[in-house]
Amino acid sequence: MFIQFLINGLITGSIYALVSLGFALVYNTTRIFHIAYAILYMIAPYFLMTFLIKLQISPILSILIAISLTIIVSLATELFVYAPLVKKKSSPNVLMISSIGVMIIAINLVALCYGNETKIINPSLSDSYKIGNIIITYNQIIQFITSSVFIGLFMVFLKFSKFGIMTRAMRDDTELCKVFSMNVPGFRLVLFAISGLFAAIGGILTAWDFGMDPYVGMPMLLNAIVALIIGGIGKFQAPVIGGLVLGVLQALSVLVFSANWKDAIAFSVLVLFLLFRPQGFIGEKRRLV
Amino acid sequence: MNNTILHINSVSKSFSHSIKKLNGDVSKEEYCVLDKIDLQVQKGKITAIIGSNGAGKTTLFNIVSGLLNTDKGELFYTPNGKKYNLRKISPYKLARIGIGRMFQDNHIFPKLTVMENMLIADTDPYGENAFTSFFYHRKKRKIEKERKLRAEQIFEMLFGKANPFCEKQEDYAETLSYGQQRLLGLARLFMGNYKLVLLDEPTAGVNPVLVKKIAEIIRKMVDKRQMTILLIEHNMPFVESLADLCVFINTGKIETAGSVVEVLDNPHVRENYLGKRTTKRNSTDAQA
Amino acid sequence: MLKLENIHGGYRANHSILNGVDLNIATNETMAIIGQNGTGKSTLAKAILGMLPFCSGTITFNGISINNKNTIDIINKGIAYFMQGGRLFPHLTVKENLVFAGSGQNKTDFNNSLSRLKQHFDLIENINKFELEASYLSGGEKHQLAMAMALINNPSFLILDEPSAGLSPQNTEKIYEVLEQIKKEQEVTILLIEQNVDKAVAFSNMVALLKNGVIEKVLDVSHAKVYEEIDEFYFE
Amino acid sequence: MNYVFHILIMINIYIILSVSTNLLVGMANLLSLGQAAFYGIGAYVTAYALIGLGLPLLPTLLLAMGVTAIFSFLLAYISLKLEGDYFILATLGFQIIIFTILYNWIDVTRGPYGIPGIPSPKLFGLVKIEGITGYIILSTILSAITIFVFYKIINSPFGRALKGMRDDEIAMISLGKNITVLKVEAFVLSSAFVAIAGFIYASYISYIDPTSFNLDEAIFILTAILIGGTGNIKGPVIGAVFVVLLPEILRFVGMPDNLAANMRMIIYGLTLIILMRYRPQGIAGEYKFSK
Repeated sequence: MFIQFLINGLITGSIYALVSLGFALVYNTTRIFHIAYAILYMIAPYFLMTFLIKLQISPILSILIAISLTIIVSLATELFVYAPLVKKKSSPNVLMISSIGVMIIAINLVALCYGNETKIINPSLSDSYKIGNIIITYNQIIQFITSSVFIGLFMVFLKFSKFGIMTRAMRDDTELCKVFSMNVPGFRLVLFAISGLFAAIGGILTAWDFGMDPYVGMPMLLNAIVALIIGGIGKFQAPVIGGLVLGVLQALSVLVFSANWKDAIAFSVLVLFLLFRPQGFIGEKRRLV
Repeated sequence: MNNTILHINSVSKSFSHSIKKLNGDVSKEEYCVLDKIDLQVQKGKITAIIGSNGAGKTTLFNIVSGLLNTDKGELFYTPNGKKYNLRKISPYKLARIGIGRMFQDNHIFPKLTVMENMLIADTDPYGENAFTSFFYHRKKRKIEKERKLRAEQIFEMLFGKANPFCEKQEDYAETLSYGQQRLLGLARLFMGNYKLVLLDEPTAGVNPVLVKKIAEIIRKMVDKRQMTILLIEHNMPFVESLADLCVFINTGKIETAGSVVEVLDNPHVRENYLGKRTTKRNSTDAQA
Repeated sequence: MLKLENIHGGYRANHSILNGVDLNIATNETMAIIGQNGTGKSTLAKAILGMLPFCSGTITFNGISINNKNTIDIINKGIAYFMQGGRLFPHLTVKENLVFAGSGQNKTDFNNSLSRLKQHFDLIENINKFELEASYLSGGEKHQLAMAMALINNPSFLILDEPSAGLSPQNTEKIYEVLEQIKKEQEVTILLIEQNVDKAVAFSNMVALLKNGVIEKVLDVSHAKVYEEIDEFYFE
Repeated sequence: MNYVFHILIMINIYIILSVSTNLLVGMANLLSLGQAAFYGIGAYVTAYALIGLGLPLLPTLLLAMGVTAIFSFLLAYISLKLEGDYFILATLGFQIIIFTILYNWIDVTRGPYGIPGIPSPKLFGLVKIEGITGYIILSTILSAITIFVFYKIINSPFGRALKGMRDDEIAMISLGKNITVLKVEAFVLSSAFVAIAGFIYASYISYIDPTSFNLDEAIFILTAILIGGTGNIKGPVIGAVFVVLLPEILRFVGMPDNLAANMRMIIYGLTLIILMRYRPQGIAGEYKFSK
């Protein structure tokens, strides 16, 4: 029983990690508290449903189109909402409030078009494998492999490619990046595209299993933020560690309490971290003055 | 010794960061910002601290005003017989026992009016809690009126009868020019009951006319309010004309201290701060 | 090479730090700017690079007007900038810092520049340190790395903002030695911002005295009375 | 007529919410996402006091304010050490935790079933506040008191100190002000008055359930005052009127109800984005979130 929950936790955690990584990519480099990120996660499966079920396009193609459209939404948020505010040197709070505005609009647009109720993309029950007395579904395997592959690829690129150096340089010092003639506004678009990609994959993987409604984004975003903070803000490995820890913690808490208390537990952990270890597992302490 | 208002006894401060040596061994490198600073600030005198960028002058100010902790050493403040251990007093209480500070940047409140900037500077916080917002109307009004009168008197004393500050007292402080904001920051220090005032580069970035005005104001602080002034300054003529005592800090140590003329003419100070002119001049002459 | 005419500017709308700077820097000349804190030395550097929020006046570089241009476009004309305090990317390794700084070059050019810099900076030659995160370096090494990053693109124009600030005397000597050698090896115009008059005079041909956002005097270093003039400037 | 009165009562409730939240957001620059939790605590305490204890009006109101103040003191104690985004996250966490407790601790809160049949309170044990007329009088009096109190606060030396702290904390410390105490006072005061809104809501609707006090509601309160503007009294009042009236206007122009609910949220969202871009101080506020 314990091991079953542990494995379930790790699989959920891998999705948290992927989604959290997308958030961290934007937050660590641009310092935008990107609440509108929640809607990317929510909107991707709706795009998929439109092409797959309404327009009867092949699954692979539908997934590709859905992901591309989500990336376009992400880019539009940066181009039409954030970039002009950054140019005006608005304060971080103004950016965050605008982000809330984007989120409100998108959630209600989706609710207008598709309705408030839960939609199912894949009605059939997933096959499952039994190893000893542990059950793993086919979907869970797909989830774990897909998120691991994307996280792994990202980490490799981050460490060894020019893109990785640029990302980490921008996290350290954006002004200095400009001094070495890096096109910062252009590179931000790349970052927003990748973060949109991660949110879309996370959203589709989860919705394939459980379905979606217009409000699934916010709880996921909250988990992603908690994962980021308990991992440690500023490091790109942090959301991965934080996501897995959070996933396991929540799964085990289901064992002790009940599933309803998941969010409260996540945030109690967050508050404990904020109080006693604000730099998270692997982050660095910030110095005041 | 009775004349000393601030005792800084062998205060040290260092920041450390880890260094990786070959093969991954990590050690700590201590970067010493202040190294056993000893300074006795004389009551009623103007003491100037000079030294190049990064020598630790502002760090010393941050330590005296409680924004930074010390690693070692003691700080005592003795305004009138009473002895306060500054390491044990939280920063906000310093103003209440008479230590004032003006920062390098102006640090005025841009969204408060000129007059509000003065009123808020009263170190007596009467009326500044939520409870008194509802009650004690009469006393509050009286105190506010009294504060305002005091502020107007200060403006008049510093800037004469028809001054721009009284005229603009209902405008946001951000509408003042940079120089005027600096003057307002200085005028604000008259609102409290300060015995010791720390001024961090009062003349940085202002024009010569204002420099003269600032010197005048600092004089008034000493003459009319018996304040003791400790100031960081790069403007040498300003230091020469104003200060009584001078301290030269180099790489975290006090290297020379004494009267202004003594310190400024000290060849060692010249060499390490502005450049060694005498020896250098000889060499260029030789070349020519 | 660089011509500044009537530059006004600052970080906020109602506070201008530069009040009409006029300055001419000829090709292959080293111009030092000295002056007290807050007179606008670093602000002037930022104005040249288009990094100042409020700035007016004309700046021409090699005959082309560069005011109101993007920082990137200005940098790409062959200008390098050593920022105050030796700013670098603390979480990138020494190698990555250099790769990032030299990302405009192709591989062979980059390797050439790197081997050239190896002769000057023992830090880069030290293989053990090449893969270390920059935050693990000592203060002097960080300055070396920042300087190497400024030099890696073979700039024709170099802006150095207090290369010696916060360094021990030996490290200061080292940095200036390297700069002297670079000057000998290649054609480079330098704008040096320096507080230490000695260093400034020893290193440059021209010295500009900045006060209250205005250039008060430009002195030729070979002029016999340069120290008297500077003295007068500092002590009125 | 009842329809108009109902809207007026809702406007009064939101005026109380936004005027008291303004003290945090607009005066002390503490962007709190936990206001709906305090609103909820106020409402639940009211429900228990009226059903379980059968208290009259004033004791109920004071109890609701007191309990909420204690909660807010705890949150303030935890979160005020944190800065910027971290502070927002702490309030967000508090909001989620309180909601989860209200929703899941069924033995005490009846969870999603809510608490029905909350009786009307009695004033001094004599007059029963009843019917829509009773509530319009009660809510108007309470919102007038709230506006009066916060007007006084904003224009007192305390308000000036809060504004000073918003501008420059370091300077405040150097002038001898204890900014931690200032922040805690602002926090406790703001949430205690938010509880008044909870009190009116619980006793007027006579049924409460956790979904009225979730994160969406917290964002909605924030939206109200950001649209109206922060830093003074005018802004939050206008914001409250705007967010309550907009759906009615939409209904009036003939938008079908199933669309109107989403349309009004879209309009709020658009308004927020446009205001933040061109007028960050909102319709009638003073504070621009610039630091």
